[in-house]
Amino acid sequence: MTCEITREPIRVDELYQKVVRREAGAVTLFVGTVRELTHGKRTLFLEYEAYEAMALKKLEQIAAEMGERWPGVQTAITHRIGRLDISDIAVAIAVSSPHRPEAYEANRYAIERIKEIVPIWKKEHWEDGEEWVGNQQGTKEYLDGKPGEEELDE
Amino acid sequence: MTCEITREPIRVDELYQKVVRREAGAVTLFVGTVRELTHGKRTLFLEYEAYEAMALKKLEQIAAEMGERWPGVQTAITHRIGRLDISDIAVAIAVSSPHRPEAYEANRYAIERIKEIVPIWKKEHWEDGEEWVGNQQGTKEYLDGKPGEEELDE
Amino acid sequence: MNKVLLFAHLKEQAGKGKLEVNASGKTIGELRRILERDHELGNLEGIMIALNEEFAKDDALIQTGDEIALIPPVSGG
Amino acid sequence: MNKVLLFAHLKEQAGKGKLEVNASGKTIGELRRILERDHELGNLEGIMIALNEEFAKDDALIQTGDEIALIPPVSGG
Repeated sequence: MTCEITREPIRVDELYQKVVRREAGAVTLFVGTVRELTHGKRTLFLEYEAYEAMALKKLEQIAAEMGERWPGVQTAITHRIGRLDISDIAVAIAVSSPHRPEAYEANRYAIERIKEIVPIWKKEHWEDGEEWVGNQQGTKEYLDGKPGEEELDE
Repeated sequence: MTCEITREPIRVDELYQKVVRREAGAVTLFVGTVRELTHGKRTLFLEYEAYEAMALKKLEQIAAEMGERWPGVQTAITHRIGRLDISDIAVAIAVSSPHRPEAYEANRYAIERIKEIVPIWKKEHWEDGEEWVGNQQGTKEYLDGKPGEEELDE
Repeated sequence: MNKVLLFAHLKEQAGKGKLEVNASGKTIGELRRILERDHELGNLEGIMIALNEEFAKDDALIQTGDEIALIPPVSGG
Repeated sequence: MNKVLLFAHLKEQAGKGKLEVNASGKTIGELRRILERDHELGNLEGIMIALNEEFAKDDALIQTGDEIALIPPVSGG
């Protein structure tokens, strides 16, 4: 399966194996992990929730968009949900392509898109509280567009 | 060890483990594999040779340059030498950082730099011959500079 | 009847993950106003609505059995 | 004496991975011309020269025991 929502730990090597092939000369992986400090505040753990059926559809849509924009790339995306501790992998994106520029660009596109259109939410748990996090600019539909440059900094 | 020249198969997960840490929210990996077709010609296998001591120094230099340009990133680079078959991993670069833009940018910088200053050579073996491959524009020293944009397409 | 799925803070606010609403024949925009008026969900500005697992515009028409979901700003990745 | 290491096609051309040359007191540029004249290495234009594992300019001075290497255009990665 190209895309997956899972409750189990994500294994980087498994994603890699999904996309490597004889035609590929480059594979890029993005691994999003639970960071301990955000704006100086110490995270204890995160909780991810998904509208699973739709989230999976949206991940597959992103993979399809990538294939249109960068013909020749092959993509695998896995997002984990449930409780995640510091350094656990929340999301992993693997992209293979014959040459490296597309492998980098398509991979970056995937994570920006995930942060726009995939119905997954995270709840921060700190020592002194908890909160569901929303993105800064609201979920975007982008029926046909590409993500803007404004959100390259989370 | 941050950087390594090896004759053994490269394991993606091992590179990942070298850079993941509590302060990181993003890890990028670049994996360069042996592609079967280049300009329509079928590669049987590749042979990589290195000036090992200097190659290792240059990899460490690249990791240091990255730390200066993107404070907060942590880097691991492994390059394999010897005989490599199709889909074998020739080079793997792992970069971790608190946020994702640097993780992508620094990673890309690393591979461009490797192709400029690290004394490693590959020999293509085809059905009808073999040849040592040189880069198109000659090895660059770039004592203090950054790689140009012209070589973003190998 | 239609299922309206709730997630994240909306689910916690409502104390449940699902509402049952008769929205057949109504538009997404009309449903939004009904939900704001009759349910303890607060202001739904900034909340997108999905119809059968696809983002829907305010003028989309809801049919019997359609699955609806309220999508707060996402924060995956 | 100085070791001059050869790699890739230069190593194959010379049939060995190492030359012994007395280059003490000479510059890298002078050594380049000596190698072109006295050894079967062909034209060394485009070949960089490393001195003790660091790229060296043509005016760098070679001392006894320094390790020299001819660096053809690299093709790693």
